[in-house]
Amino acid sequence: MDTVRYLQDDGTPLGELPFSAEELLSGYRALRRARHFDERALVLQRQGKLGVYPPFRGQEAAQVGVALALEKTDWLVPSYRETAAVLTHGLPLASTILYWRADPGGWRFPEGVRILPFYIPIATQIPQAVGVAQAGKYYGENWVAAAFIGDGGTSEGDFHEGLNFASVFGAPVLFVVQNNGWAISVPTEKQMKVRSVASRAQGYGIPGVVVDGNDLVAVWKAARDAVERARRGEGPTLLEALTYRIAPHTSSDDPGRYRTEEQTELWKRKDPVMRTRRCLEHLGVWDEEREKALVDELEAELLAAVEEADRSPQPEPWSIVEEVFAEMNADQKAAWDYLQGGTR
Amino acid sequence: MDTVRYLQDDGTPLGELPFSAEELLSGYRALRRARHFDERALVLQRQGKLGVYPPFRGQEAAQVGVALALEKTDWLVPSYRETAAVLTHGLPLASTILYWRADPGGWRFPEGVRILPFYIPIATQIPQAVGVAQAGKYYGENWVAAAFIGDGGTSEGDFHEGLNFASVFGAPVLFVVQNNGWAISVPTEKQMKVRSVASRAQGYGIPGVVVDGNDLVAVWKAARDAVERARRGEGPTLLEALTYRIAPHTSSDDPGRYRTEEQTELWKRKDPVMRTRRCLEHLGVWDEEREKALVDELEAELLAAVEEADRSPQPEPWSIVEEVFAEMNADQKAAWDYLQGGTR
Amino acid sequence: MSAAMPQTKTRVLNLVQAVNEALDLALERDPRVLLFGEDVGKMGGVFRASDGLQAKYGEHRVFDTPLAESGIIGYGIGLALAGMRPVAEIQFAGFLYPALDQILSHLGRYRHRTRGRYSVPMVIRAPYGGGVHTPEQHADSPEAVLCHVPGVKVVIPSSPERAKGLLLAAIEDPDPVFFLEAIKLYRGVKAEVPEGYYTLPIGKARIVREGDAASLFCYGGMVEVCQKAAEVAAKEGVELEVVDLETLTPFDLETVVESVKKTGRAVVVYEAMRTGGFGAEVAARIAEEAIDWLEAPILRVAGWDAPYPPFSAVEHHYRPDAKRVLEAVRRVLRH
Amino acid sequence: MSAAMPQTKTRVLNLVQAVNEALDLALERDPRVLLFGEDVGKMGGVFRASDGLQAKYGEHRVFDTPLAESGIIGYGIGLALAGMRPVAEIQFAGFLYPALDQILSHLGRYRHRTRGRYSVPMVIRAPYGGGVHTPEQHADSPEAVLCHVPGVKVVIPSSPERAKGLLLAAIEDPDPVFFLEAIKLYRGVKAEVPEGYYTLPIGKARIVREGDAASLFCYGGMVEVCQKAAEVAAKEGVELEVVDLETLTPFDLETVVESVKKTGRAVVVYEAMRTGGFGAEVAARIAEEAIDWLEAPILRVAGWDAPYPPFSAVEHHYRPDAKRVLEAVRRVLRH
Ligand SMILES: Cc1ncc(C[n+]2csc(CCOP(=O)(O)OP(=O)(O)O)c2C)c(N)n1
Ligand SMILES: Cc1ncc(C[n+]2csc(CCOP(=O)(O)OP(=O)(O)O)c2C)c(N)n1
Ligand SMILES: [Mg+2]
Ligand SMILES: [Mg+2]
Repeated sequence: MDTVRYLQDDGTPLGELPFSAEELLSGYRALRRARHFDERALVLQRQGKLGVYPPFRGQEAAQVGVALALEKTDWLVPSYRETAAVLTHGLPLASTILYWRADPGGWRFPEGVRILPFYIPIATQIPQAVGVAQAGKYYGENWVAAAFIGDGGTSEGDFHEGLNFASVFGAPVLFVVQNNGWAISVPTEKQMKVRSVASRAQGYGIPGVVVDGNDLVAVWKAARDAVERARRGEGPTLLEALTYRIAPHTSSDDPGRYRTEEQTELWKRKDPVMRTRRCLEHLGVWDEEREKALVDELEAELLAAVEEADRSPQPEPWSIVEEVFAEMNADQKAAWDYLQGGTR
Repeated sequence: MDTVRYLQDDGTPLGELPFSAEELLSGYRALRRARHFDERALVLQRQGKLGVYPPFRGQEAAQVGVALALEKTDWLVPSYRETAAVLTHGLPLASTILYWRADPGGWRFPEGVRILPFYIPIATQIPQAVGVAQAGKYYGENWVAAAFIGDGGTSEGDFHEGLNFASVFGAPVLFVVQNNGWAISVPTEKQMKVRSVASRAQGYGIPGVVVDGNDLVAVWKAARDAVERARRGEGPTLLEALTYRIAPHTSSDDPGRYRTEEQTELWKRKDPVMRTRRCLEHLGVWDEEREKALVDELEAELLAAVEEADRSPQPEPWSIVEEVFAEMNADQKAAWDYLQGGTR
Repeated sequence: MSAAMPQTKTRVLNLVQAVNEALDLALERDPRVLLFGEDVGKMGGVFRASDGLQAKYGEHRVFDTPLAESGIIGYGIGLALAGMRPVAEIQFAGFLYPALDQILSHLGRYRHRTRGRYSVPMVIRAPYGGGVHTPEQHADSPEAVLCHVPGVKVVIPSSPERAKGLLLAAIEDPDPVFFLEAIKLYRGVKAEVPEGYYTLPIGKARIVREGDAASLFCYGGMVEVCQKAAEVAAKEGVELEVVDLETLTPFDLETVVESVKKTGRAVVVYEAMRTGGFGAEVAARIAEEAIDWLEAPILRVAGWDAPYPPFSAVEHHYRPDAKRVLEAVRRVLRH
Repeated sequence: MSAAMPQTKTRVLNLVQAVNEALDLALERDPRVLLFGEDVGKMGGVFRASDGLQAKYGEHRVFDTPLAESGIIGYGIGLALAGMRPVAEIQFAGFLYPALDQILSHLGRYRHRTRGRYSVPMVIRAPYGGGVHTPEQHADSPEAVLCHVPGVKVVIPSSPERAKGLLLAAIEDPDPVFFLEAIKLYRGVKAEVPEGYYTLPIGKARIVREGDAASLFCYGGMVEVCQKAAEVAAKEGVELEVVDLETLTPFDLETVVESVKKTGRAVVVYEAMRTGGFGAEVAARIAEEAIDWLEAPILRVAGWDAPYPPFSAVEHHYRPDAKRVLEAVRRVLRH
């Protein structure tokens, strides 16, 4: 399968671009915003202001490009690494910070934001995303669901079962595989014996598309086509974004144990943010000055969000037994009383 | 994917056959023997001499053809419907009868027979077959494993996980999908949106082959090629045999609830046993007389096996807590004493 | 919920017919209710629980899925998250196992994980238990595993009229409910079942026979076994109290403790493997809350620590029967 | 098996180092032993349990698998059926769930199903439990589910020297063994560990502290919690007996009952969700076999009936600690 690209590694367009300059500017904004968050997140993590955090550096285009293709009424179903996608689809910065601070204040996403929580048990989101997508048909709502998974995640049974359900039911869902070369320490070559996961699509009778995951234009275009297809009632698409995990698996991982940095250096040259920026500069709609203004704005937004997050109250001990059922049962009530300070 | 065939529906060879007349005669013998067992099994079942029984009528070639391609030292890993394959790979008739009589006497397959028990939980045999196949490498034994699964079974996560493991480890295993059109009442079109399960092979980077499952020559040849490939260390193959479940799902199923018999009638015309017999007659090595002699012989063999099975002792009550661990634990010992007639 | 049975007309139905009627009423009442699983559509389920419902409500409401239990439960969770009321059938409880990741990782965690933003109002039905000569793994009783999952409820009816009202309550419930149906009772019990729509309360055990000599705690397929035992004992002038737990979780501690306070003796009966079975939880609760009223050990009559025998000839030696229950009763009475 | 500890030289190791040493010795001793799982190869496991072993024994003995737990366990079962001695690592016990079909359907049934023709001598290791601020589902304690599976053994060590000897015994065992390692103890406890190869008996509980006032029954990460509680109580002149079950199944009834006969009071401590946890089985066994010696209710101190809190700030309110254990002790003493 050949890989769809619109930008060269240095950002120069390979030809006519499918988006207007305004669209590209808004896309770059979302991309740069995600990058800014990721950079600050690692600092906050070191300061003990975030818990374990899975960085997405290098994967911004693969995530933001998909989110840009969604309407507000569409559903986004992330794994644990899709903070960039989630921010772009409308999760407020403060909620995002609280979530990664492992603060219950961040666990309830705001009403109206159609994003499911980050999925820790790998691949379990895939069959669920199919159900979410299908539900729209019963409501006569024409929504689409976009579900993310990693190269490693494709080895789980749920990936197969979910794709087959989507294909059999013709569900309006977009499966996005971010093939970032690694599953913690396991390289993709040990995860599968195929060059491209998208080659599995035809085994389900659905389209499979491979894009340069560090090319925002390519991801955005491919995702938009797949979303339109789904909305037309033509069923699911498997979209594979070839990218690379530049950073450690999480803030507690040490890649030195399993990989050299050569490959990482090569991929840094294809940095999706820089590539998009160069593209805009090439189109003459961006420059150093505009960049500086944007970064200042993003920093201000982030600082405000951190302050807001810091104002969120400490979780109460008894909150750990709340919201298990719509109505507390006797055992939870007893625990709740105990945690309130009474004794059992 | 085109379907490999060597025989026309009426049994006339389409050209040069890859097996000698002697080989074909031995193959027909195994085929006819399986058919004879299946016919008698339904009678025994009605007489209450067998428990729930899954007939394989119409699928004899798909099963026997694969078993014929194996050496005695190779492993056969069946689902619950592969009685024909199992008989051909060396499970004694009496054990087979006792197994389907749900008599513990049939649960222990004889030493030396490399057949795993019938698998009830669908698709779970697939990853296990990969492990069995790989074990040979550690022993320096060049064995191969052939694992069977149905069209419905391919929807389970274990099918995917097993194929991927086999592909990544280059395991000497042959996956045989008997696509018989039905998973109980669910037709293959509702099970998957692809014409052929074998189209999934390329998603694992392994060969996928589709054969006319009612053509003994085609199945046998394709299986032999795959087994040789595996033995040469070239890894797994996915073999799909297109066939049809002529009989009910099991002795307790009523197909009238979910299918008309038209399709069944069409498939009966492609009966694998008749087809092979006509082929032999075409080659001039078979006739009515030989057929009658064979059937008499098979009937005698079967009657002897039934008698042997009938002589097997009734299971003892306490046998239900035996052989759970190599050594009985205290709880099982207490249960065992109780069942022996003592009280606890 | 209308705890009491309505005073409408009744007809004699067996348990599977009662389940079918409840599903029919739920589909009719709430357009968000969907029925799906393996062979539930055209065939109406291997036990006929959804017989005729696809014809009546259409393929979009009652449908077959591919053969994949994790997919079925995951798909249902997704539907529920987006506002539907999925009712999934797993063909046999022993085939819930491929779906346990979806069940343990998501089904009961979702509401807590999102602090109530999302919930999973889903019902999972499955036939369970032995006594009818099924093949290997078709007679499993995995309820203990489900009762150790936070955020899910486990209901096991013991009669047609209870099954109908409890299943309708389960479908109305805002949280996930497992509804296990004893295969032995599907056609093994017939009883008067009220017509029309009614619900019975989830979370309450009920005394199906009053007595003062000892309490038998049971559920599902073991209730008729305990009632049989109680009848035999009664002939010897011993009045046993039979408590049908009906809902395993949330656990109705009050009813159980009251019964023990009254009888001072407890025997817990279940057909799953003894070690780690739900009967252990029942015994533990009693030992925690009613020890001072106990005049004898709490005994468990259960399946042995071995797989359910997949060979019918000796099956009845595994599954508890009235004889074994009475032996335990004698021991606690002798004590 | 050499039940007693050998009189060889010892060094101070933490629990994960002891596990690593046991795996090293097993690989050296038996060519049929294979080590595999996610990230166990080059990386040596996320907790370093297999650190250095791939370099020492090669990729064919110590290797990474694709990310699929059902595949890992199924693959291991196949290897074991054909005569190997697989030792699989599941990265966290909460990720055993996708493999539960292979576990419940096959792991412990195979010997019985084939009347001894086949068996599955396999060890499945997994880190479990809380106390170290892990993300959601990384602190689960699913031992109760595993203890309800016929034909498998469940071992949970509480110290480095026990871990080494028990793991070597598990690998020698002819039947499948789950070996759960408390994450909190991996680097949280250091102790003298004998050099060289030795095994400790599976199926025996051990008294880690003698006392007469009450018995604390615990395992894994809860043993140090109970010991801490016992030390505090001792200062008040109350001598608690701490019993480390070590093997959950097969259950060592004798040691447990002896302790209860001596103290007359029992508190069971575990960190899994309370309802349906293995502590229920412990309480049920005591209520069955030692009721006449009990002078107080059997209390359970456990995780609440909610998911393990995935937010560190309040984690310690979920996991039992010495304070909660002592509150329970006071209640049984006051009784
Ligand atoms: C069922 C399950 N098994 C194992 C893990 C532990 N784990 C977390 S992330 C990860 C690797 C995932 O790799 P990939 O799918 O490629 O996603 P990436 O981390 O590269 O974004 C593993 C094994 C888990 N979270 N869930
Ligand atoms: C995990 C699991 N789910 C469900 C079943 C019940 N069941 C037994 S056979 C069957 C249909 C299998 O169809 P297929 O795989 O095509 O094999 P066939 O019966 O056609 O040979 C089902 C659903 C089972 N045995 N195991
Ligand atoms: Mg990856
Ligand atoms: Mg089929």
